[in-house]
Amino acid sequence: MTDSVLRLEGIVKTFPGVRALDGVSFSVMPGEVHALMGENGAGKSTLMKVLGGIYQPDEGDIYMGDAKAVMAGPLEAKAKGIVFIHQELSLAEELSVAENIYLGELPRKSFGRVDWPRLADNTNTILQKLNVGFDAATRVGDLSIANQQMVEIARALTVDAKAVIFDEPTASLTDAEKSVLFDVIADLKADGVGIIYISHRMEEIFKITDRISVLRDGQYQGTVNTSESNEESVTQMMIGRKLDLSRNAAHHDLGDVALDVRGLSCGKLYRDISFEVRRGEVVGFYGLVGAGRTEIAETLFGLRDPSAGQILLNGEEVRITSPADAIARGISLVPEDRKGQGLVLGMNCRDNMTLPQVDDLKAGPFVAEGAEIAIFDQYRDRLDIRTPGWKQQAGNLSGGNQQKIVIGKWLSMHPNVLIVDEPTRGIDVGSKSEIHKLLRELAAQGYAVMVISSEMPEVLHVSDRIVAMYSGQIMRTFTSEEVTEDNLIQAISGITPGQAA
Amino acid sequence: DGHSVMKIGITQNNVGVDSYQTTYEKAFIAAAEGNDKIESVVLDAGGDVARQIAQMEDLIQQEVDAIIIWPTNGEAVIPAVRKAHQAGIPVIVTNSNIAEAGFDFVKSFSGPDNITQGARSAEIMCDKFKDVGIENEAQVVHITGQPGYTTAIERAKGFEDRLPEVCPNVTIVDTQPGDWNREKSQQVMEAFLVKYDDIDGVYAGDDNMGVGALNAAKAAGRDGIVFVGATNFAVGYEAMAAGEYWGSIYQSPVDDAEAALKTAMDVLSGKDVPFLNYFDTPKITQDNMGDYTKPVF
Amino acid sequence: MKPGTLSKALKSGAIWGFIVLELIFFSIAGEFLSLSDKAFMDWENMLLLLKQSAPIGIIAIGMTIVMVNGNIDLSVGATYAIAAIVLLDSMTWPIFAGLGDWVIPVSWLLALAVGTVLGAINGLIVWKTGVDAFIVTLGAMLGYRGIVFMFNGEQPTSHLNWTLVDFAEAEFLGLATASWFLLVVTVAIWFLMTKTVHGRNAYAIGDNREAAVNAGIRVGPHIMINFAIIGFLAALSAVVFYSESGSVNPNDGQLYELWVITAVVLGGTKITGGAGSVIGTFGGVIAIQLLRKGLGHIGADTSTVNLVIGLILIVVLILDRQLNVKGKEELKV
Amino acid sequence: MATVTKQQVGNVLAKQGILIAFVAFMIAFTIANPKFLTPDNILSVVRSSAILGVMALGVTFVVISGNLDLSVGSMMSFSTIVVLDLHDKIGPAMAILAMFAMTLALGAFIGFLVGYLKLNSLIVTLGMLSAIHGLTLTYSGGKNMDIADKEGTWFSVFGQGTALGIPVPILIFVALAAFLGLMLSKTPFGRKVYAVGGNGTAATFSGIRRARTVFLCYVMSAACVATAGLIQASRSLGSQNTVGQGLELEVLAAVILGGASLLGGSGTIFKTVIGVLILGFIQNGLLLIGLQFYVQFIVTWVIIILAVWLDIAAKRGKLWSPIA
Ligand SMILES: Nc1ncnc2c1ncn2[C@@H]1O[C@H](COP(=O)(O)OP(=O)(O)OP(=O)(O)O)[C@@H](O)[C@H]1O
Ligand SMILES: Nc1ncnc2c1ncn2[C@@H]1O[C@H](COP(=O)(O)OP(=O)(O)OP(=O)(O)O)[C@@H](O)[C@H]1O
Ligand SMILES: [Mg+2]
Ligand SMILES: [Mg+2]
Repeated sequence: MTDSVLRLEGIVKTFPGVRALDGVSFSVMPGEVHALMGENGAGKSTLMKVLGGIYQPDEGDIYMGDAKAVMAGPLEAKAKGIVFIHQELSLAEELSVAENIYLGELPRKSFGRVDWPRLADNTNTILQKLNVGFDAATRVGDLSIANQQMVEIARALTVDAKAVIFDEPTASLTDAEKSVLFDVIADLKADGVGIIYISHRMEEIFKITDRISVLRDGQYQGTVNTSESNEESVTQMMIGRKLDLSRNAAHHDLGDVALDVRGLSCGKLYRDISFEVRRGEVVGFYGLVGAGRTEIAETLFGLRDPSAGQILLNGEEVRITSPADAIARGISLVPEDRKGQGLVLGMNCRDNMTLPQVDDLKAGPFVAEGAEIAIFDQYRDRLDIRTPGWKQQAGNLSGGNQQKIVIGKWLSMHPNVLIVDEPTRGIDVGSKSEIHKLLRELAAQGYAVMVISSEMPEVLHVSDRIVAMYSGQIMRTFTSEEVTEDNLIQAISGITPGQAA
Repeated sequence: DGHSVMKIGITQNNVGVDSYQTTYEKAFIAAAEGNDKIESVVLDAGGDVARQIAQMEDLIQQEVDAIIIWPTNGEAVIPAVRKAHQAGIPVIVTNSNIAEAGFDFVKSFSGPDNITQGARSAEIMCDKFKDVGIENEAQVVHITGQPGYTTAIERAKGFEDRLPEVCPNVTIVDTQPGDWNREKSQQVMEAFLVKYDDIDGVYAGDDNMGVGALNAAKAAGRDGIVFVGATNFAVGYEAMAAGEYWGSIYQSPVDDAEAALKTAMDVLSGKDVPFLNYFDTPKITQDNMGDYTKPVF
Repeated sequence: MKPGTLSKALKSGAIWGFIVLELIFFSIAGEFLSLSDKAFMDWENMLLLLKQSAPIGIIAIGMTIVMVNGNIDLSVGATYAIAAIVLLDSMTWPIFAGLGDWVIPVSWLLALAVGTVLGAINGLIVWKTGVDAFIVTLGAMLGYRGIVFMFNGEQPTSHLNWTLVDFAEAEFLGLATASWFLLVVTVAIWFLMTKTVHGRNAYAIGDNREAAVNAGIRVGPHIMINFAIIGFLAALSAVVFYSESGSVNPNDGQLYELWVITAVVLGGTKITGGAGSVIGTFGGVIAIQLLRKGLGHIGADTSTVNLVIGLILIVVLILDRQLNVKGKEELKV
Repeated sequence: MATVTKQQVGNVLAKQGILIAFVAFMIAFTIANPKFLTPDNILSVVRSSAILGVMALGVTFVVISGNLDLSVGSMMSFSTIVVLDLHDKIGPAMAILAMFAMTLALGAFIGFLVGYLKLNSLIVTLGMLSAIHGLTLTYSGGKNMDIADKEGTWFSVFGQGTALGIPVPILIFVALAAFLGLMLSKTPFGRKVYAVGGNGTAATFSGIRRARTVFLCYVMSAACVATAGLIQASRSLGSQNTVGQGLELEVLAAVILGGASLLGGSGTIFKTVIGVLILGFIQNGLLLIGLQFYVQFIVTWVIIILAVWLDIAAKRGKLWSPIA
């Protein structure tokens, strides 16, 4: 296989207590989109970081073409033509879009000056290709997460890349942006660039990739041609067993209205929002980036003050002034940004999980550590969290397992109203269906559940009713019987039913 | 020259760092306010030469009639003093003098003679050693003021030059700074006591530090040590009265402040003033302390 | 105008607004409280203010780039003192005896070189050991001060060279030598930070170090260069100041780090790095010098000055925060 | 099971690096001067470290919560002066109460500014460093404060007394360290302090009242400062306005030596105590060897950097930083 752009042989990487990569070998051909798949914590990101020069492998070699390549650091990897789009955003928020896209390689003039006109030109060319709604001078911190992700993606287009690594690029993108991304990938492919594509979304994998390599527990499981494979077999390779993907949304009786929102507004963020969630019901919120769903959730959790409207819990009007207040009223929020809002990365997994109830878990004046460990164990098993033990720092877990810690944290609060914002972002197929099952189960147990998601299959799969939002307003509410992909897409694009008809 | 009211500006070294300087400031303000011929601008350099030079410039710019300066550094302020001199404003130096290179630009110095003070402390200590008959074997430790302060340097020099002249067989076994600070000095003394089994005398750059050292000795149960300080503070005076502390140098910040103000007034009213205007800082020991009132600071 | 431009302008203008307030306050209060016949807002007085801002100002400009870079330097006061000693002492070294007044530029260069090296040592330690800059420079604040004392015991180091003093006291186009240095340094570092690749990378590193590393920016050398720059500027500040005063106490420069950091933060630089501007810092320096001068002008005594300066710092911070509140819609975290 | 792997050794080093460094210094000093390790000297060092130590305990909370406190030195001067002044006016018991109340009020003020108004703690406490110094000078009129009857007051017990043969300041320090150590590591409040310092936003999203937590840390720090002021006042029964000046940086150095990160979220009381002792013994050891004071400065510099460096090097498993 001397014509490969990139070849890995026997890569081993260990962390204290974890053998993250255990002799992984595979290769990427020019003009190929190569999917890398595996459960959360299988070692995908670690492998890519080895490729990108961020980690040094304990054993094994990397070849580019025929030559052995040592990636002593990110700089060297980049110099060799490897571009790495990270799973977690890697941006300088205070700087402009242009400066971020060309981070580390700003065009120069004499005396080390930045060539601003050239920078702006180059950036605008790329942004046009990406068809985004912001310009080169925008401060990155002012962009939504999705747009920030687009800035990351734009970096792939700045250099003469030999290989581009996308680590879950679509986790926070909606369909429109995704299709732009796929166009970009097609262009790169046409230029003979080798592409490694990591994602947990099967439909994407089968849409754009040529071959699929699978990792399980740090070990290489094999490579298959995408065209000769299917979801089921790939899943089996990943998790070592068959997965039951049947919809588990058996109807059950709905209880009283748990949450009733009437005419809620919050400045320019959203206007006149009314909906209700009953006990036993899962209500999905679907919309484009910036539709204002997250802000509604934050308001219900006491993190924003509404400018108008009422919130009723169990029929009683309430003013929720802080998250502590919300928690006391039985509301839980699994936030959108797990690193920034969900976890204290330097804290161990157990302490993270019990943080909201630490005041209630007491033995005398002290925290009852035994009870904490029991809670941790329970949710580790239930959510299949992969970690060497509760003492592991949350920051050392893989992205998906971090997300599971956050979910466990809020499930263990046994809320009346559970709000989950992008609950399966970065979660592997197996766990994802577990979480979907869990959400249904919770509803069946009488929880009122709000699911905010940008993944249509997810919303369709778990919801009893779906609220479609566009630009801060509710366009339409569907029941699971009447909803179709088409009318949902129309609703979130701002086309009212009347116009659509 | 037709002035009915004299505007006198003063820039002090570092008020608030010890009660001597604070009492000086209070006394100066009181003296100036008690005299309706005087208006005063009182500034504090906070120990910072750059700020003091800026204050000199400010006073020149405000066109005061005379400037009193308590130098943060006897040499660094000379160019600023020259500026005042060139602007026709007489400059009086107070408390610690500026270097000789600047003498041409100042009218007078008013203050204590710190070298003499150091020398006198050496004499007090030596006399006491002779009294008890240990002048040929005594071992002395020396706790100095904040490193870098003119006063600290001059007193240390006076003491260390004079002691071998009067008591040639006494040895100074160790020197460490106590930063004008009682607690710091106590800590330094604690270490000395561990290190040296035989300490006969302690000289501290002021009484505050001297009393700190005394506290350390008392706590360690070591008596028979002769404590000598300088700038007699109230605590030192009391310790003397209690018979625990041998002697010090009597120096009143009130005298210091009033002498400076008076010198400035004399200069302005055209009187002849001597260039070096030392006010007296006598020895005070347990023997003669009755002649002096307890210091107010 | 883009949304947010106004609030941004207000935000970066906070320090200038504060300066105007100070001027108004001291002018009015000065009418009643000061015995000077001259008004506070006298042109000469303002020129003097600029000159007096130079020692702290030059260092503060350097601190801006270090803090934007995500670090801090607590050792600048000690570096300043060491550079001053080298400047004054080297003029008396026998090997330079034949140079006459040409010893002046030689000593200047020597002092600047020493400052640069001291800064670079801090930077190198931060880079190679990965110890936080706060700790490295807190240690250096002690260590460098120890070197100062080692040099001449507790004695001041002095050398009064009147040629040098005359140069330092000279005025050109109405501005004192020190003022010129302050202005030139401000412009030069402003240029460095806004126009050059090095400057922009400094922002990126301070903003998100991991992202900068991932993007292949050589973070270490940047850190070291920025520390070398602040070392150089601390030395330059000493060179400018001690050319005029001719003698350095071993204590000189103590607490400068605190004043400098205060000026930088008042000027709007983020303590955690990634944001800040040299022009803002310049405003911060002027604001502090105005405050000190103004309080002297109205005859406040030492305890009042301490009290007021402390409280004003806090008030400015509160005002700044009020200006930055995005409104009621803001996320309450 | 008896074989010790390299990794285990590494783990021990990483966890106890600072302790090992401490033992190394002690051995070195003892070789240089055998008097160093005498019980008398040890007691005397620990006793004089107690004041710094008590302050460092409180600052540990503040630092773990992600903030700084540069005002503790000034505040300590304030409480010392106040309690000494009031001692003769309203009696020792009332004086102590009043002093604690005033010092806590200052702490609460800072806590309010940093916690509730979310102002930057470095600048706020820098401002308070200056403001409290001014307040102390105004209060005392710049004069030293002394208790008139130095022999006849029970007030001296806190600084000069002994119980069970151990000086009271040491007992106070140890008791407080144990109490606060438990509070930090075992109680819900301690957990919240770590969470707030580790990631304030995530803590808020977990229902922790971040402002209140920060506020309480500053009040706690003020309580420690007041205790330190009490020991100080009682030890010397008289004081200058500047007694605590400069201590803020020593306190911070001790806390950092103990391995607390200035970014917040890490550090322990036990390690802070070790940090305090290291500083105390370095100072004392160098005095005993008879080195010039400026050598102390230089040695402290080297030791601070070495200790922190080795600590983090052990944690990351590499001596040199991975920064390119
Ligand atoms: N810095 C680290 N220290 C310790 N363990 C680590 C570190 N980084 C990763 N790991 C561990 O290595 C394993 C592989 O993690 P990695 O991030 O590569 O998983 P992944 O396949 O990308 O998962 P996901 O799909 O959830 O992103 C996990 O068990 C993780 O806990
Ligand atoms: N281009 C943009 N420039 C500035 N702010 C934007 C931009 N796009 C979105 N925002 C802001 O970001 C927020 C929307 O964030 P977000 O994308 O999380 O919305 P959402 O409806 O919760 O969608 P999702 O949950 O799918 O991400 C809104 O407050 C919006 O004002
Ligand atoms: Mg991953
Ligand atoms: Mg959202």
